[in-house]
Amino acid sequence: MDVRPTSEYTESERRLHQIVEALIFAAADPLPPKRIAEVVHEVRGQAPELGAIEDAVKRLNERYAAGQHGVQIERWAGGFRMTTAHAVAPYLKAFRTQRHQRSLSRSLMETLAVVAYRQPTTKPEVDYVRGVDAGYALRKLMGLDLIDVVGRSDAIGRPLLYGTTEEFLVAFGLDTADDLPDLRSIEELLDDPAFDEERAELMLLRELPVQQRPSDGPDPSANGVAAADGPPQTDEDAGPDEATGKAA
Amino acid sequence: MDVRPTSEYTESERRLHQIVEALIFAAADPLPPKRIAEVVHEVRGQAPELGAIEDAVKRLNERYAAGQHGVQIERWAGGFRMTTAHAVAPYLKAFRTQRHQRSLSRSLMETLAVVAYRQPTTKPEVDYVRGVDAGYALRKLMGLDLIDVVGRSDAIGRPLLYGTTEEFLVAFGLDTADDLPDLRSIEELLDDPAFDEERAELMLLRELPVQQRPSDGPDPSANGVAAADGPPQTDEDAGPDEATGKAA
Amino acid sequence: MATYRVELDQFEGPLDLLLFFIRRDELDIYDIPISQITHEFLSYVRLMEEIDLDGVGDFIYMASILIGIKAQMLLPQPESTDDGTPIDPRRELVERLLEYVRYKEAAAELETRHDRRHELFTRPEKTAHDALQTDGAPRLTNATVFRLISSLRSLLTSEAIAEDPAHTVDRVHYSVDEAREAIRLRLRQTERFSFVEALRDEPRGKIIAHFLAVLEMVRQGAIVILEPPSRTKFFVARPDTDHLS
Repeated sequence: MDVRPTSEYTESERRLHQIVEALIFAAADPLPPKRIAEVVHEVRGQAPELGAIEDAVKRLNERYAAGQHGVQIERWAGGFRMTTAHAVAPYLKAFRTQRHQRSLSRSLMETLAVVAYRQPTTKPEVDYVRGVDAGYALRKLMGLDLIDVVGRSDAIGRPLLYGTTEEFLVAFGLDTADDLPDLRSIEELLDDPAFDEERAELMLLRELPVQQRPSDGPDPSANGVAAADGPPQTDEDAGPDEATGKAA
Repeated sequence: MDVRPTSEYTESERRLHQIVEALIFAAADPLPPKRIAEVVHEVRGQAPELGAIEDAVKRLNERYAAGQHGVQIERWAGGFRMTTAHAVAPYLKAFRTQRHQRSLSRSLMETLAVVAYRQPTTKPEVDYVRGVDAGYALRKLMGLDLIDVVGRSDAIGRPLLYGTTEEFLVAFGLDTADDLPDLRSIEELLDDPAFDEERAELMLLRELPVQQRPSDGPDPSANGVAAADGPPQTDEDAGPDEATGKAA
Repeated sequence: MATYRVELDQFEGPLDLLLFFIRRDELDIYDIPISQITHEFLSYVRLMEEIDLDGVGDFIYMASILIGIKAQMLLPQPESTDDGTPIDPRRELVERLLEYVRYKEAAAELETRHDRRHELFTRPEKTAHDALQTDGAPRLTNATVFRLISSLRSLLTSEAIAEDPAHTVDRVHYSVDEAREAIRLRLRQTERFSFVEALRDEPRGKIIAHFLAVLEMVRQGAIVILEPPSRTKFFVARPDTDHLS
């Protein structure tokens, strides 16, 4: 069931696959290909090409998939890590009942998203994007080792710069922060029919038929005044700096 | 190259092999077949025969051997344990020099913080700030390449001066020591009412009265004016030495 | 217009609440009826104040922005750009709202990713370390600037600092007898332990006392020393310990 029979590889290649598999299995952290090359060099006096190591991992994953194995190799934070396969997740969850993965609250997740996409970024920027004081959320995320102070900005007052950590990459299954899916552009957002319609599931809102709202509803007289219509701008490139500059 | 092609097994058998492999891989200790049966029972409502689990392990080992894999399953203390294959033992031995995970103890972290903020600084100064003998912690930090001797003080006895290293910057993800948060940022970062900025300034930035210490604590007139408030320096080109020189 | 009871704590902030109004009433984001929305917004802020919800300050701040926009829109002569095009006072708010939506989406995406990632299980750390008996320079797991700074907190908030260093740097005397007792006690609880691990971060005097105690106890046959590959580290064990285990 293998994609290609093992015999199509040279003995030397097969041996490298075996070594790569064993080392990734045994490592306590995501194992960088460079480290594997070093180990091989230490034993053989000659290091394999990094490309050959990448190939070995690819080949191993092909074999795991074809052979319906319970493990696989992921690439996280620049290194290789052996994990169980998605298909058997329910069994692993039943097995590891004690270790419940704590999920992040929505405000932490939003703050983390802002830091991850705008990094390095400052607290005023994060405050501005979310419209709330981010101090608590930032401290909380730092306590979870998901973000850290990565330096100080050259701007006036030299505010602290925040960025994501390796721990973040591993927790979210990313190789590098560049692997985050692109943010949707404003245009895409506006073209999405769902935007103007119900998007309650995104907002996680529970809307219930009313009991009395505290206000008496809209003030109809106001609408007429707001005449200036038409989109003032659609510049999707309006970057973080510009936005925050305004806020400051 | 498998002993028998995977297709000779029923889907249900193949699925069990997958589960058994994943559970043994992820277990912290040798995993008894009974425990595997329990987990499967919990998810499916029906437990497999223990014999089927033994078969699964046998089959997995056949496949590991035939496919020249880097891992295998051993039976230890009544349970199954995944280990690396004998053939790759030399590589695993070479890999043992892998940097193992270690976190800095509180006392080391405190000492490191004092050196980072007071650098270049002497042992008596660090002793004074921490209130305990820092000799062990300093040696330990030097052993970890986080701090190093950077010179000798002109003070009586010409004590050694300590400062942080490149390795420190790498470990903490900073470009220069100047990227460390300044006092104002620290206060904001911690948001702790008990954090006393004056005291912090005194401890971290001013010359400490260690050598011939006046009886009632530091003399603010000596250098208090210079320390004023805000960051010790705003010159972004100032290296660590210069920065601390100014502050002291 | 339908009315809804909104669970206030479901909102992550004022932008979230504004978005809710816009979506609920299917408003054109580029033509927000600012007066209506300000009015609604304010009634929620009042409610928040009443039930004393956290973060009400952020909502009040947004309310002031809304009122400011409303006032500007009532002015006969709106501000204009250099080329004379009038600037919609709502523009910045709209930009912020759209930007915020992007990050909300990203957060939802991250959450999915997080859930999916945690369906993958790795070997427990303990196991991985067992397999390796690692050596060499350790990789620091808690080397974050935040932790470094947090450690300053304890230093700078402790009362001990102001004391005379001549008194705080007391030398404590460690006796070999005490060390021997400590080792005995330890071996009653565990079959063996790593000498280095046990005394990591301990004062030099204590380590020396323990080392002398170990030498003495080995000679008496009260303990044995197990030597793993690294010669600088050794395990202290009960005499009956299986050396290979």
